[in-house]
Formats: sequence, C-alpha cells, structure tokens
Amino acid sequence: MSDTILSLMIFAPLLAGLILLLVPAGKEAARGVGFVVSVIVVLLSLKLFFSFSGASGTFEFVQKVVLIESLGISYSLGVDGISLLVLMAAAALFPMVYLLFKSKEKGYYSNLLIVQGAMIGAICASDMVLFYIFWEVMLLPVFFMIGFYGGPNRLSATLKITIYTIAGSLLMLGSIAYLGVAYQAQTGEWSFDMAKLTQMSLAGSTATLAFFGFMIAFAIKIPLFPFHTWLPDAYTEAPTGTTFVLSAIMAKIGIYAVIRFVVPIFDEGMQNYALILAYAGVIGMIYCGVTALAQKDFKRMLAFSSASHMGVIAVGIFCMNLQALTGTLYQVVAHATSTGVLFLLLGIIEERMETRTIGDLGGIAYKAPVFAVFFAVAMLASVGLPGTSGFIGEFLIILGAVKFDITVAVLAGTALIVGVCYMLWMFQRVFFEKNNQKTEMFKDLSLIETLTILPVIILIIFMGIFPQPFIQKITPAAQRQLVQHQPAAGGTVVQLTGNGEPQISYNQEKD
Amino acid sequence: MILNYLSLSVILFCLGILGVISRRNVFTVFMAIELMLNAANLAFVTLARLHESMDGHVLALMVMAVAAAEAALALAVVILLHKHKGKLDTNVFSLLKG
Amino acid sequence: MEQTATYLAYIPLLPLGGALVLGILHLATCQQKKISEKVFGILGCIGPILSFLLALRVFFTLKGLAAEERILTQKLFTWFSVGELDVSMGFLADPLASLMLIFVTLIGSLIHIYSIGYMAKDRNFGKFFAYMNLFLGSMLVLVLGDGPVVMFVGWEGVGLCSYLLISYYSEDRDNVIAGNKAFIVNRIGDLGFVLGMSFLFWGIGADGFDFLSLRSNAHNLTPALGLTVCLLLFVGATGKSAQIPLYVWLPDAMAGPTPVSALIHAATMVTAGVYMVARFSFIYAHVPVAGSVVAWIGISTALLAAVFAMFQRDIKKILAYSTISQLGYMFAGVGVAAYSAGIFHVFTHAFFKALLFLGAGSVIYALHHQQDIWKMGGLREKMPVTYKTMLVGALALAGCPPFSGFFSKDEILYSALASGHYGIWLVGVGVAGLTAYYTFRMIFVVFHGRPRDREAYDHAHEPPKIMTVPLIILAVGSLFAGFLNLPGIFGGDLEVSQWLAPSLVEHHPHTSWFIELLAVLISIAAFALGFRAAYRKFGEGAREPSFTGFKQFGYRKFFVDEVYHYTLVVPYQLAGKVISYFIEPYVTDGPIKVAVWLYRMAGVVFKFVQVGYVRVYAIYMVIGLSIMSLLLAQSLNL
Amino acid sequence: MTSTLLFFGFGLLSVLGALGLILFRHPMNGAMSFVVTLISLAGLYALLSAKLIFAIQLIVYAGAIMSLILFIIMFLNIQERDLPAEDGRWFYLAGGVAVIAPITILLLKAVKSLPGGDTVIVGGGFGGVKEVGVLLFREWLLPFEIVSILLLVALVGAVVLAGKREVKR
Amino acid sequence: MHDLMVIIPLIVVGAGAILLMLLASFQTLSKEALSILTMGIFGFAFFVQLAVSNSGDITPFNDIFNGMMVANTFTKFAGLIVLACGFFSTITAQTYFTQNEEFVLEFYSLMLFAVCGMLLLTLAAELMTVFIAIEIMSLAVYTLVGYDRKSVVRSEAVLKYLMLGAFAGAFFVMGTVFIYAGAKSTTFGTIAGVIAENGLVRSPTMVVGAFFILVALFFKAAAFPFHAWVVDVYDGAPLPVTGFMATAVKTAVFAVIVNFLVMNSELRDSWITFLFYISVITMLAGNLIALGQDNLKRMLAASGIVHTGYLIIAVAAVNAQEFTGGAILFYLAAYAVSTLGLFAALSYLGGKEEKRVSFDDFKGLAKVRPYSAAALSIFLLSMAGIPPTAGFMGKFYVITSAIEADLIFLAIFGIFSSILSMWYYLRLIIVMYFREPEDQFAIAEITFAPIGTIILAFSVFALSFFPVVL
Repeated sequence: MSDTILSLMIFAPLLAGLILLLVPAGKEAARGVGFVVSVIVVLLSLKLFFSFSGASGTFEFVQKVVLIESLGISYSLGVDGISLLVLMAAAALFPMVYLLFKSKEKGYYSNLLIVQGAMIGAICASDMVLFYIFWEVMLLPVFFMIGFYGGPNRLSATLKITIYTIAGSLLMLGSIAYLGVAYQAQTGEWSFDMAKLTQMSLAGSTATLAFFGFMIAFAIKIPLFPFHTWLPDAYTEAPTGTTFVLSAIMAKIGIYAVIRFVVPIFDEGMQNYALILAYAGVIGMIYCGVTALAQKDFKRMLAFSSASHMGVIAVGIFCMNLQALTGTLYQVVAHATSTGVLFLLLGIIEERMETRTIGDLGGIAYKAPVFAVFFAVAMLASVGLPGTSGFIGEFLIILGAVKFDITVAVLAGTALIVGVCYMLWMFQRVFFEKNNQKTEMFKDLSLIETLTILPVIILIIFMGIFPQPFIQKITPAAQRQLVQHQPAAGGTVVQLTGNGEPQISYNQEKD
Repeated sequence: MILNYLSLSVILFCLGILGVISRRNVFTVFMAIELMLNAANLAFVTLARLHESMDGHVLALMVMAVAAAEAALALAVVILLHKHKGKLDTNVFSLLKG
Repeated sequence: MEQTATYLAYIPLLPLGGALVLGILHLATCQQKKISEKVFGILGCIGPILSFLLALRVFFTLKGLAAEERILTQKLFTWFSVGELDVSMGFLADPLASLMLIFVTLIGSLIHIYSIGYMAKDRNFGKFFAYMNLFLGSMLVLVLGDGPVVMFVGWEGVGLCSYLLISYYSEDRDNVIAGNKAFIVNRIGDLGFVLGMSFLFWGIGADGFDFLSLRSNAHNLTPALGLTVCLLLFVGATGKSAQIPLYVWLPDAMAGPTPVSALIHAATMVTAGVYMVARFSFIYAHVPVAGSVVAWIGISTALLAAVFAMFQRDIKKILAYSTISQLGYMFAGVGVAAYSAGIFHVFTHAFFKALLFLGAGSVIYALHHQQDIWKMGGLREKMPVTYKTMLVGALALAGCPPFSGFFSKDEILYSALASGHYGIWLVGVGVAGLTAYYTFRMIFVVFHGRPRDREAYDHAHEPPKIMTVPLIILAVGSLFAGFLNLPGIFGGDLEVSQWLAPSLVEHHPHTSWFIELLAVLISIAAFALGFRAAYRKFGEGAREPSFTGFKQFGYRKFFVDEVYHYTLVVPYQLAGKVISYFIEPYVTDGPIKVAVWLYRMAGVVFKFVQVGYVRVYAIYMVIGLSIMSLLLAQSLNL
Repeated sequence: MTSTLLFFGFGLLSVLGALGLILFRHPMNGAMSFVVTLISLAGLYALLSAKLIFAIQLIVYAGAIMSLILFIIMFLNIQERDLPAEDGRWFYLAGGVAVIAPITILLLKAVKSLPGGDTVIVGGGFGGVKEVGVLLFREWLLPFEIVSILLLVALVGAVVLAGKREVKR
Repeated sequence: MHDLMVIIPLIVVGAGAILLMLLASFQTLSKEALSILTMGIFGFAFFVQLAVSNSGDITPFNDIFNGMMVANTFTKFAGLIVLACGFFSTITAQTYFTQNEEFVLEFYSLMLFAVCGMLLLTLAAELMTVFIAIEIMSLAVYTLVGYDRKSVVRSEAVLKYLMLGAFAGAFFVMGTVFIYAGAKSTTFGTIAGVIAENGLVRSPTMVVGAFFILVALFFKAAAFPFHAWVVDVYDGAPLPVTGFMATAVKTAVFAVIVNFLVMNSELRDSWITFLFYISVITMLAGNLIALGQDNLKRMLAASGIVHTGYLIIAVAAVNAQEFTGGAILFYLAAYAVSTLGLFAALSYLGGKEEKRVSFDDFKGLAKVRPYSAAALSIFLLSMAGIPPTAGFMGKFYVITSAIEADLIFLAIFGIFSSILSMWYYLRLIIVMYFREPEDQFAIAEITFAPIGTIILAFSVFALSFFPVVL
C-alpha cells in the first residue's frame, strides 16, 4: 500500500476521468463519480499525511518502475517535505468543486478529474521526464475546460494560456534534456532521476541557458512578472472550477517546481540571478496589486490579487534561507485555501447574480451573513491577518527577506498594505453599502454549501493557530534543499551579531 | 584534354538547368532534363576513360535506361495535360497555390 | 525566576470564546427568529467581567511576590519554529501587563454594560457584542503576549476589530470608508512593526524570541541595528496610536458607535503603541536618539491635535483630537525615558477619556444622534448626572489638580524638564493650556448658556441607569486615580512607578524639589490660563462663531486630509487605472502581441511565395543551389 | 591532333544543339537541334573509345527516345497558338545565366582539380560489348536487375496515365 | 539462407507488385479483394522483416551484388516503418475508394512497386542503385498521384512532382559523376575507404559530388529551399497517396541520407554547418507556410516540412562511430503513426470526392463524432509533441541527441519551431471542439479506416512508452 498509494492518488482520478470521457454518462452521474473519487483521494492524502515522517527530509512512499533504460527514464514517484503540502492542497480541496457547482456537463467533471490526477502526478513525480509528462498533461484539461465552458471570449483566452504555457514548458524540455546529457557526461550513465540529478551542481553558459529554460517555464506557470499577461484573461474567462484549479493549485506547482529543480541544481544561476528574480517577484506583487485596485470585474480583480500573492510567495524562494523557504512552502497551502475559497464563493455570487461587475453588487452582507463571514475569513487570510493561515507564511517570507536583501524585504512587506487596499475596497462595494434590487434577491448559503466550505474555513484558522504540525514536516526537506547552496549574495544583508561595527553593510561578493 | 571533355559536360549540364528554369514549354523542359542526363553520361564515359575502368560505361547505360523510363512517363503526362487544357504551357497549370 | 500561571490564557480566551458564541448565535438568529437582546447583553458582559476578576487575581498574585520576581508566564504550545526562529504561543504577566490588564478589563466591562443601554434596539445587537468581545480578547492578547509575534497577533486583531466597529453602520458608505482608512493606515504601521521584528530577530532573536530572552540579550544589539529596530517599531506605534504622520484615521474613526470610540479609540487600543514602546524599553533605553525622536514626534502631535481640537464643532471629533493630543503626551513621556510616567498617563487617561466619551455618548443619545456642539447648549439642567460626571472628566483632562490627569501629565512634563528636554517641556506646557481651553470650550458650549436647538432640547432627557452608573464609576476613577502615583512633593513616592519598575528599564532623574515645585506651578498656571480664556469666550453661552480665516483653517485641520488624499490616494488609484488600461495591454503584453502579429503576417507573406508556377519552384531550387555553391566554393577556397 | 579537332567540332555542335534546344520557340525545332547534340555526343563517346555506349547512344537515344518524343510532338500536332507566349523569355534567360553562373564555376573548379590525361584510343576491347557486358552481369547485376523493375513501373505508369481503356467501376 | 531472409520482404513485395499488375489486367478482382491482398502482402513482408534479426552489417549475396546492398538494424527498422506505412496507407486507400468513384486497378500494384523501391532504398549501398531505387519509388508515386485522369488538379500535381523530381534526379546523377571522379567507384564501402585514406576536403570533386547528392535527397525530403513542390503536390494528390508520400517516402529518403552520411565520420562532420542552416531555415519556412493554410492537406504538407527540419537536426546529431539512428527512426515512426492516423481518419471523414478539406469543414466534429475528433486530436497533439504521445518522445530524443552532440542552438531552434507549430495544430482542435457543428459527417459504409484509426491512436501511446527502436 505504502508504495502504491501515490499511484492510486494519481490514477484513480486520471482513469476515472478518461473513462467518463469515453463512456456515455449523465452529468449527475459524472458529478457523483467525480465527488466520490475526489473524496477517496482526500482520504488517501490524509492517510499519507499522517504516516509521513518527514524527519529525514528524503523521499518517502517511493515507487520506481523503469520505463526506458536506454535513457534511464523511469516511472518513479515519491513525496518529501517540499511536495507534501502542495500535494495536500492538490488533493484536499477538490470535493468542494463537485459539491458547489452542479449545472455543468459531463466533460467538465471528467476534465476536473483528469487535471487533478495530472497535477498530483506532477507533484509526486521524482523523474524529470515523468514530471514533464504530467506537467504538460495537466494543461490539456484546462485548455478544454476554458474552451468549452468559459466566458464570451474564451477561445482567445484558452489559446493564449495554452500556447504561453506550452512555450515555457518546451523550453523546460530542452533544459531537462540538457540535465540528462550533463549527468551522462559526468557519470557516464543516463538518468533523469531527480535524486541523482540534484546531486549535480552545474555552471557555465549552457547551464545558465538551462537555468533560464526552467525559470521561464515556471515563471510563466506561477506567474512571475512580466510573464503574467496570460493570467487575467484565463482566470476571468475560465469557469469557476477551472479558475480555482489554476489559481489554487497549478500556480503552486510552479513554485514547487522552482524549489525542486532550480534551487538545488543551478547554484551559480541562483547566485547570480536570485536578486533579480526576487525583484521580479516583489515588482510583480506591487504591479498586480495596484492593478487589482482598478478592476471593475470581480473575477479579474481576484485574478490580479492571486498573481500579486504569487509574487510574494516567489520571493521566499529566492531569499535562499530556511525561514523564507519554509514560509513559501507554507504560504503555498495557505494561499491555496484562501484564494480557492474566494474564487469558489465568487463563483456562487456569479451563479446567483449573473454578474461579476463589482459595481452591480452591494449589501450582500445583510442578505447572506454566513456567506459574508466565510468570504471575510478567506479575505483576511489572503491579506495575511495573524490568526489565519496567511500570516505565518507571509511573516516568515518577510523575515527571511530581511536577511537576504533589505530593499526586497521592504517591498515585500508592502504586500501587507497593497493587499488590504483593494480587498477592503472590494469588500465595501460588494458586501457593505446599500442593497440594490439585484442583491435584494441574494440567497444565503444553503446548509450543504455551508458544510462544504466550513471545513476549509476551519482549516484556514487552524493553520493560523497550529502551524507547527505542518511546518515540522516541511523544514527538514527545506533544509536539505538548501544545504548544497551557500546563501545567495543579495544587495545589502544584515550581519547577525558583532558589536559596535557598522552592521548593515553592503557585501559585494557577487560571485 | 580529359578536362575539356568534363568541362564540356559541365557546360551542357548548366545549359540544361538554364533550359529548365527559363522555358515554359513542357517539351522543352523535359528535353532540357534529358540534356542534363546526357551531360552526366558524357562525364561518366570520360571518367571511365580517365580511370581506365569501364564502370563509367555501365553507369552511363543505367542512366540511359532511367532516362528512357522517365521519358516514357513524362510523355504520358504530357499527353494527359494536353487532354486537359490543349496547351503545353506549364504556367497554365497553377490551380494549386497559396 | 518567573513562575507559570495556568490561568493567564483564560483572560483573553474568555472574551474570545464569548465572541465566538455570540457570533455563531447572531449568525444563526439574525435572519429569521430574533432572540432577546438580554441574552446577548448578558453573554457579552460575562467574558469581560470574568477576565477582570482574573486580572485582579494576577495583580494580587504578583503583589504577593518579591519585586524582581513579579513575572507570571504560561507557554501554551510551540506556535511555529523554523530553524533558529522559535515562536511559542505563550503569555507573560508582569507588573506592566497587570496594570494594563486591570484597566483594560475594568473599562472594557464598564463599556460593555453601558453599551447594553446605548445599543438597545439595534438590529445587529448580537454582532456588536461579538465584535466588542473579540476586540477585548485581542487587546488582552496584545497585553499578555510573551513575545513580539504573539503581541503582533493582538496588535492586528484590535486593528481588525476597530475596522469592523468603525464600519459598523455599513449602509453608510462614509463609515465604511473611514473603517478602510483606519485599517489601511494601521497596516502601514504594522509593516514597520513586522520589519522591526524581523531585524530584531536577526539581531538577537536567535536564542529565544520572547521578551524575557530578548531583554537578557538586548546588550548584544548593536547601536545601528538597535536604532533601526526602534524606529521601525515606532512606525508601528504611530500607526496604532495615531501619531504624526499616521494620526489621520482616528478622527474619522468616530464614525463608529460611541461606546466603541470610548473603548477602542480612547481608552485601550490607541494606547497600545505606548504600551509597546514601554514593553521594548529595554531596547529604547539603549538608543537615546530613538527616544528623543519619539518624544519630539509625540509632543508635536500633541500640539497639532490640540490646535485642531480648538476649532472642531463635532463633540466626538473634539474628544478624538484631544485623545491624539494626550497620546502625544504619553509618547513624549516614554520618549524621554520616563516610561512609568507615560504608562501612568495611559492609565489615568483611560478613565477620564472613557468617561468623557461615554458622557458625550449619552448626550448624543439624548439628542438623538446630534453631535454638533453648536446645536446643543444648556443641557446642564436636563441631564445633571451626565453634566457632573463629564465635568469631572473635563477637569481631569484639562489637568486641574487634584484630578488624575493633573498628576500624570505633570509627571511627564516634570521628567521632560528633569531629563533636560526643555523644548519638549515648554511645548508640553503650552499644550496643557490649549487642552484646558478646548476642553472647557466644549463643556461650556454644550451644557451652559441657553439651548440653541429648541425642540431637540425639549426631547433631551437623562439616559437610563445602565448608562449612567458606568459614568459615575468612571468619574470616581478619574477623580482618584491620580493619587496612586503621587510624586514626592505631594508626599507620595510614585507607587505606580515603583510597581512598574521591574518590567521597565528606566532611571528617575533626581533634581531639587524647587524644580519639581516650579514645574507643578507652571502647569497649574497653564491650566488656569486656558480655563480663563475658555470662560471668557464661552462662559455664558456664546453664539455660534463664524468659521473664517484661521478658524476655518483649523476647523479643516490644516487640510492635512486633503493633502494626503491628493498626494497618496489619488496617485495610487490613478496608477491602478493607468496600469490596467494602458500598461497591461500595451506595454507588458505588447511584445507578445507584436510577435504574434509578425508571425501571422509572415505566414500571409509566405502564401504569396507559393505562386503555383512549377518553373518558379525550379527557380527557387536553383537560386538556393547557387547560393550554397557560392558558400561551398568559398569554404573549399577553390 | 585530329581527335582534338574532332573534339572541338563535336563539342561546338553539341553546345549549339543545346542552345538551340533552349532557344527555339517551337518544341519541334528544339527537338531537332537536341538530336544534333545527341549525335555529336555519340561522336565524343567514340573519341573516348566507348564503343558500346557510342552505338547505344545512336540507336537508343538519338534513334528511339528522340523519335518517340518527336512522334508525340507531332501526334499532339501543336499549333502556334498552343505554344505558351513566353514574352519574358530573354529576361529569364539572362537572369538564369546570372543565377547559374556560380554553380557552373563551382563545377568547373571541381573539374580543374582532377588530374588531367589524354584520350588516345585504348585498344584491347576497352568499352567493347563483350567486356562491358561481362562487367554488367558480374559487377553490376543488382542495378541491372532493378532497372528492369524500373522499366516495368514506367510501363504501368504510362498505361495508367495515358492509357485509353475504360476503367471498371 | 540468412541472406535470402534479409531480402525476402523485398522479393515478396516486388513479386506481389507484379502479381497484382497481372491480376489487374484481367479486371476480375474487385477493389476490395485487391486491397485485402495488398494488406496481406504488406503484413507478411512486415512480419518477415520483423522476424529477421540482422545485427551488424550483413551484405546479402555479396558475391553477386558486390556489397551494393547492406542490411543492419537500422535498415531493418526503416523497412519495418516503410512496410507499416504501406499497410496503413492501403487501409486508408480502401476506405477512400468507397467514397471516391475514380479508381484504377493498378493502384495497389503501384503502391507495392513504390514500397519495393523504398525497401531497396533502405538497403542500397551504391549510388547508382540508390538512384534507380529512388526512380522506382518516384515513378510509382508519380503515377499514384495522377492516376485519376479526369481531374486537372491531379495532373497538375504530377506535372510539378515529375518535372522537379526529374530535375533533382539529374543533380543526383551529376553528384554521382563527381563522386565517381573522386573515388573511382560508387559503392559506399569504397568511397568511405577513399575518404578515410586521403581526406574528403583534399578532393573537391568528392565534396561537390556529395553536395549534389545531398541536394537531390533533400529535394525528396522537401527541405528548404527545395520544399516548394511539396505543398502543391500533397494538395493535388489523392488523400491516401498524400499520406503515403508524407510518411513512407520521407522514411526511405532519410534512411538513405543517413546511410550515405554515416559511411564516414569525416563526411558527416564536414556537412554539419550545412545541415544546421538547412534545418533551421526549413523549420522556419515550414511553420510560416503552414500558418497561412486553410486547407488541411496543405497544412499537413507544410508541417511535414517542419518535421523534415527536425529530422535534419537528428541527422546532424548522429555520430558515425557507434551509430544507432534511434532518434531518427523513432521520430520517423512517431511522425508516421500520427500522420497516417490523421489521413486514415480524414479518409472516412473527408466524405465523397474529398469534399471536406478545409479547417472550417470540420466545425464541431467533436459534437457529432466525438471519438473521431478525439482520435484526430491525439494525432495532432502527437505531431505537436505534447506528452504522453509518441511525437513528444520523438521530439525529446531528437533534442537530447542534439544537445549530446553539442548542437545546443540547433536544439533551441527546434524548440522554438515547435512553439511556433502550436498555432496550426491547436487551430484544428479548436475548430473541431469549440465551434458549432454544421453537417453530420455521414459515412458511406463500414470500412477498415476507423479500425486503422483506432489502432494507430493506441499505438501513438504505446510507441511512446515502449520505444522499441531504441
């Protein structure tokens, strides 16, 4: 069991989705199947979470089947602290979608299943080629979901996201090939096993190319400024379930991938470009945050806010210290839950009001207090209020950033402000102020819906108050990721102790 | 002396190319291609003389055979085209483009 | 040396639990069947009162211990520990905390009780009490937090509550905007707090990131880093405690219900900044520069706010500005390293300012939400209790001996003088005069003279017992609280200061009794002048003055809000618009769009290249061939 | 000496024939001048003492293939109006020469790099029927065999493309 | 005996061709019977080829053929691919002829002739043999393209193909001339010996000869600038023939290119820059041509040019020392599978007389015929190189081998071109899935092609996970 549990988690949804696609079935049946399978996945993931020790920081639940020995490509899976929480996020949140959105066709649900399977695969794969396969496969359902069930100009949106993402991942393909060749050159044997490849430490111009191959691919997926331009259209046009998938989980896989591949292998690349990338992160955060303020479309605003948060989360990676990295890994889940809930609740508004324009809404809080409370909790979590899951990660990231580079830290800190600006203003216009005849009709959450979302709300608060159980599973692996890597030279860093000396000193050893 | 023979064959070959790209008359074009093949033959025979080995002759024979086969098919195509349009202009046949 | 007390956690948890219960209850009932307000009211008051009792217990337990052992801790669980960063969810009660606890819980309970009356017939009665409880809980977490991070939880929690309560009447857009303003401005401060914490951690937080260990390692902190930390933390304080430049939110915060203004925006939350600075006294003491920065900002805030207060016509706004001004005093106090004096002023101010607000509340209640003092007048006869109690409060605020305000303020001014900050002292004295002036301007205009608005006056009446009783209690408090910390000259020996001493790092400057006396006399004189001026102008009910010239300028608060609006808010929104309507589509996405367009165009071009003439294809071949053969001839250098 | 003269004579003729093929507007004339080229090539083969090729060139090429082409030309009885009005012919010729020049130069240079040699008639049956035949069936059996397949394909192709019979549906 | 086994597939196919030719002349058999017979022959030859294990270079009947024929693993798998292409093209043709009236009985015999020529091409190790084999293949294919005498378009396609083909053939002969001039022989073995002995570069005639030969072969493989004919000819040719040309011809031609280049490492290395630029330009041009097309066949033809570009990358990356043309063969196989699948599907979706040819004709196919649409999408994704299809693995092997051969930039260009190719592959998927259907895609009668489509659709995945040729 313990070595096939991952395969189960991957292929239960994947095969279920494919079979649903092939056989004729009603949409209710499809929805039922989807819900059951996703619940099974949740249970499996819980079992995995509690039987995961994480003390060593190495892969657990390893399964390995050689596919192509001539190139050392194998079907090999494994989970470690880096991937655990992402995996949990990918596994745990899905049942909500099936419960909340009933009025969709069969294809919608089967695509959801497939995308979940593929994403779990991408998270668990410990062979790079396998990872790449899942990474690409998880895009196709999104392509179809947006194209079929999306908004008015869905075609351009889906074409944009697909080509944009595939462009990135093809560059990554080149980099992966390069890694394999480099490993073959160093050791004489072919392998794409992460554990082996991460032993390498590459330098030189070609390695830099490969570094950017990876970075661009992941920067597009995350998305990192300035590669975010596909995001608003895609998030806005996509049906809510898909937006949820994209924002809550798929973006996180980008983050995860950076930590998994780029950090351990490309020391030199990180040394030279961490600062630039961190700046890209914070600039993107501010840029998208400021943009979100001006959005009239509720969903578009949330899309930009999501992008903005991803900026901060990305910063944590490039600070290259334990606190920031842990913060990032924690924030991945925190943001998954909060943003996920926000998008789902927005979906409910959309279903009931047939509009997403913020200006058309108002006074929902009086008609639907429960709804409003849930939304408020998720919102506060996403602006990082202490006591919610959002705070821990953000605090750790800023804390780490201070050590890495003060400017970056201050800019990253502005996330505290930027977030509340648009969120509160939106909250005011949507939930407060006076009702209009549209929102007079707004119904509060039904019991089922309440019970569906309540667990996540509780999780958000629980993760704010008792983060340690999660963190202690993360940290060893994060430590391992960092050991090969001497701290990247930021612009200005704080000398820890040392009396009397000027201790906010510029250190120039860039190389 | 040998080189003059080869140069002659080169010249004939290039004249053949010239014929192919400068004429629109199907017959002329095909005969120009035949000319190129003949130039090659001349070169083969000359080289056979140069190497004092008769492989060149055999090669020339083969080329002639191939040329004959091509000519047969080519003429069939010409007839076909003439049936369609009654013209031998290659530019008439430009339905497929873009 | 410190002892563990297992009941500390209950102090914040009781109100928090109350908040949870009330909230769920409210959510469950707000739609269809109502349950009586009594249930909510009682449930709402249980928590605060119980935690008040616990606070007393804490106080007496500490009192029972030797001075330097007066520390109670309770470590609940490891909150999060990453590498050398180890933050535990724990509580710490020392004399400083206990003092705060007592008055926070006491005043909190009183205001809860008062609110039962004030908020009667409000459709979201339950919600109100849930918020109030939540606030009290967060405030107690703030006070009891055993480390910066836990403190920050409360710090942000109270900010959230103040947002929720300011925008309580949320149908009215302005209230919500005021709430947003409060939250955002506070967030700006919190950024400073977070960064300060981070620096502090990388400085000395490696072994233990709670106050006790930090305090023991404070000497390792290098001056420059210390300065950075102090200033950053003070930025947080200015946000929370409404100092220059972040004070702008507090006047608008009066949009909330009056009890809220009394509890949050006068008595407790806004003093959190002072408390925090005192908490970190072990760092500030090392960095005098930071101290004087704090002091100067504080005293100039006091001056500015006092000037504003002189020209306001909204009774709550007057009180709001006076609050800011008093907070300025407190910061001046902690700035000149007289932490105990500052905290003591916090203590007394809590009483009389809460009293004043509640009094104003009952006036407003009586006049059906009329807040403009120039629409009031002669209410003395109509509501005597309110009048008398408010008079006490006013005297305390204005610093008339022997009311509490006099002693605490005098202590601050004296420490400023003694520690050689003459400038601060001078300004402080001036502000004292202004305080007396605007306070009695308010009193006279509201209660004396003849009514300006007849029919409102006729309907005016004394509020119910449940509202007046807290007033009386507070009045007593603000009358006698001063005597807890009598300076030597009045025969006391600063009991409160001594009580606080173990948890603060301060040294009392010793000067001659003459200086002390001088200081006292001068402050009394300042009060007298201010009072006299006020009496001259408004003593027997003046008619509404015309707000022109400097009056207008002062009434409009020197247009600071407008300046902020046009220098910060408008550009920000503009940037948003510019980015989303120009930069995003044309600049960021531009290159990609252009590339795609070029690609498409090239495709169109290549359609024309496929002309369909077989000869042309042959020509392509030959051209390619000849180019290649040129290259080949070169590479072979034939 | 005579061989040199003959070479230049035949060479000139063949080039003239080729030019005629390219330049004459009517394919009939072109074909005629192409025959001249073929025959002069045959002469050159003789000079290169390739007896068999000489004969085959005359019989098969100049004889059979060309007469087939001529036959088809006549069979289609092309009138002036059927001919393409190639107005830009001269332009194309000039451009073509310009384009082809590099190729020619390359080839000529390549030729120059070969070792020269004279072309006195080698006796001893070099290029005779018997010798070439032996060579053909010993060394070059495979090409010889598959050429038969090629001719078969050409046959079938010609039938399919130009045959007259009605196809069974 | 083993020698015989090696060439039995060749003999079987050739004999079958002649047999069918004779049968055709009697006009007794129905076209179904002929098609089934053809499939049988292909299948039999395929399994013989599969059964024969020819490891290392073996020269069948050396004493007779004088090493003009060399068989090895590479040729074996190349032959297998060719035979498979023939088989599935026959299936496609069978279906096609149920929907298109025009038919000649020699069709299948010509197809067999063509395959015979291709098998020869994979085996041939002597330039004149290669030339004759090319001609066999080409003449057969010319005829297949133009068998329909009623249609002008077909005839035009033949004209273009035949004229340019013969033109290129002349170049091949001239190349042979120069090789012969340099090496006194035309068998690969001797040529390699001569090069190894006294270097390639020191005998310009050899360089020029090799150059002309490569040019002629690249013409057949439709590399820039010899690509122009492809689009028109594929467009003009009948659908099954287009599929046949796109896959089988390309396979055979690349087999011979590889055979020619790897006979000596110096020979290959001296052409790497040439190959580099050719492949880059070819990929670019192919993408740009394909982008503008509205006709499906033309788009596929142009994308065929792009794939030629990839294959040239692989050719540039093969190293002669321990040569396993694995990447090339796998890519060819993957490309063949997906292309044949597409054409098989189109053969029954195309309708009477190929009435559905343009993108828009397939609007909303997914709503009417979901399975066919799914199959089409699978093939398109495989061509685009999206995992887990065979096309992806092929692309991955090619890129890997390019990087391994230190042709980093070639790999990068390949990646870019596959990014560019996304547009037109996704376009059809979008049309099929996201537009509303307009006609019902009625199918005449039950035929083989759907089955063939399904088989191919599965083999797209099977191939990617069990890459037999590697």
